[in-house]
Amino acid sequence: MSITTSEYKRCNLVKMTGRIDSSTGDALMKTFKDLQEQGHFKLVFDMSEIDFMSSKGWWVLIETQKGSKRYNRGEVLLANVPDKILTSLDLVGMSHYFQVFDDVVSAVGFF
Amino acid sequence: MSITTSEYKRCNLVKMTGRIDSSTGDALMKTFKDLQEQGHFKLVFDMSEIDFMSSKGWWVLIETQKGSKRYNRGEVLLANVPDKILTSLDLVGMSHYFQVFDDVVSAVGFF
Amino acid sequence: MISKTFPGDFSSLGPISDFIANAAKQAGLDENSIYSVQLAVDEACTNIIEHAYGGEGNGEIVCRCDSNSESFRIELRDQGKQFNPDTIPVPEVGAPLESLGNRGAGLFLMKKLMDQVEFDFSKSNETILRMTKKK
Amino acid sequence: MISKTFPGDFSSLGPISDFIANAAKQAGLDENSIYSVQLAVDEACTNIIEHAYGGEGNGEIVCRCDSNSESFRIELRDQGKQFNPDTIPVPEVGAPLESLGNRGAGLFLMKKLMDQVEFDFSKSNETILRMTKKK
Ligand SMILES: Nc1ncnc2c1ncn2[C@@H]1O[C@H](COP(=O)(O)OP(=O)(O)O)[C@@H](O)[C@H]1O
Ligand SMILES: Nc1ncnc2c1ncn2[C@@H]1O[C@H](COP(=O)(O)OP(=O)(O)O)[C@@H](O)[C@H]1O
Repeated sequence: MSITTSEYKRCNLVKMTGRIDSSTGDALMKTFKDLQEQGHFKLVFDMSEIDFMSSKGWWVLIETQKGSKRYNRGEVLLANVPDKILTSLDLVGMSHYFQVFDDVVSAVGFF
Repeated sequence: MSITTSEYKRCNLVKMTGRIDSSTGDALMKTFKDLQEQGHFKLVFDMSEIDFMSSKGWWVLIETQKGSKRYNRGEVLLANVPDKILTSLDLVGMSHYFQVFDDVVSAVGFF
Repeated sequence: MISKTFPGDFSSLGPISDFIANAAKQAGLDENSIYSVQLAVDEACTNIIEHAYGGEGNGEIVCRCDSNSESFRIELRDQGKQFNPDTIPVPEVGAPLESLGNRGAGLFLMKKLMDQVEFDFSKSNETILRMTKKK
Repeated sequence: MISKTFPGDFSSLGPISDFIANAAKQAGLDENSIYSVQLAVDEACTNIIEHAYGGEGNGEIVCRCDSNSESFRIELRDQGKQFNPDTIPVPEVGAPLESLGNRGAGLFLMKKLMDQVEFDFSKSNETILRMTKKK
């Protein structure tokens, strides 16, 4: 598991590798929270190297999305969501809350 | 040889593959000119799949950079410049006129 | 039949997932079904640790896998607190973002992902969760 | 010694580049040197087509490669207009962007990239350009 963040002019990119579950989800939540506390609400989450995401992961993303969208100050965009994760997000109507991009460039270029 | 363009919120991305020489340089020039005529002056040129660039290519880039920087309306950024091309750009002081980024995301994220 | 016991810690979730994925692969499930099973088991084990055991380090989880020509079956056993699944409300799908709580999809998801989900509380000191995925 | 004749068209630049790269590789040049040679030859051939022949379709370019233990040598022959290289100004390096012309680095670059660059105008109907790259 690793979490990398990169800062761009208009957004910040977070990339995590490995599993997002109850064991690793808090580290991701902390990363997002720290960014938001520093005033970064336009966020891109690169999921290209996530191979598993439980509902713990969704709540982290939902929580972050709430924080970002409040006062219209930003948004969380998802990039490179693996198919099987996208399917499971759809199962519970989760994908409804996020714009999903095919690649990081498109997501960063959206802001 | 192929030239692909993508439009993002704050910039346009141009990606070319293969050689940039006197045989292919005009097509690239036309691509940049067309973009600039449509008012797009913030440009990222992805060189990840360029395997050769002669001085013809540099003049295309210089010409485009001039058009973009005029009236401070934009800039051409280079991304993924292969090492040997970067070395040859340095030989004639060409790299002096361009900001070079390690990847497209950083370049798009710069605008 | 293959069985393995894991400590009831969140750090077991990865190893449990691998164990289940291997068994499901051996049983001939396709990639999507394997992922569904992994996800259902992850949710179930997280609930055991959080709700049945009330936290990490309070017990074990026994995982048992089995398959026949028609289906792949999983049994998860814990010695934690029992509960009544019928009283658990179904999460609202499609609610506005602001009104979303911050949890409560595990049971719902397990049922969505698996063909059968059944809690056995017949022994007072052990809960057995049985889940089946059709091939 | 290996030699090949190409039509004096810009579409020959790719094939010439491949031809040269192969020969240079065979001669044992490293990757960077091969690229330098390719670049110098590309600039030279572009000049032949543009300046010596005054455009595409007006003649041929003969490429000859040769090597010994110390160096890799290229000869390019054309039947176009001759010129005096000594009268060609060196391009200004580091000038402000706006004042840059939009050409004129080919000769300069060939000299930078190769260890020796020599035009032979001794025959009135043929120009021979000899370039050498040390191993
Ligand atoms: N294995 C279990 N043991 C005890 N209680 C459970 C168990 N699984 C679920 N529950 C109860 O059901 C509720 C809903 O569970 P779930 O849908 O997984 O959402 P969450 O775990 O996020 O609350 C839990 O809050 C808990 O009260
Ligand atoms: N092979 C050639 N035959 C005739 N004239 C040449 C040749 N090569 C170069 N020249 C002359 O030298 C000038 C400078 O050449 P060069 O440095 O390659 O820049 P460019 O070709 O972009 O003008 C050319 O404009 C041309 O007048």
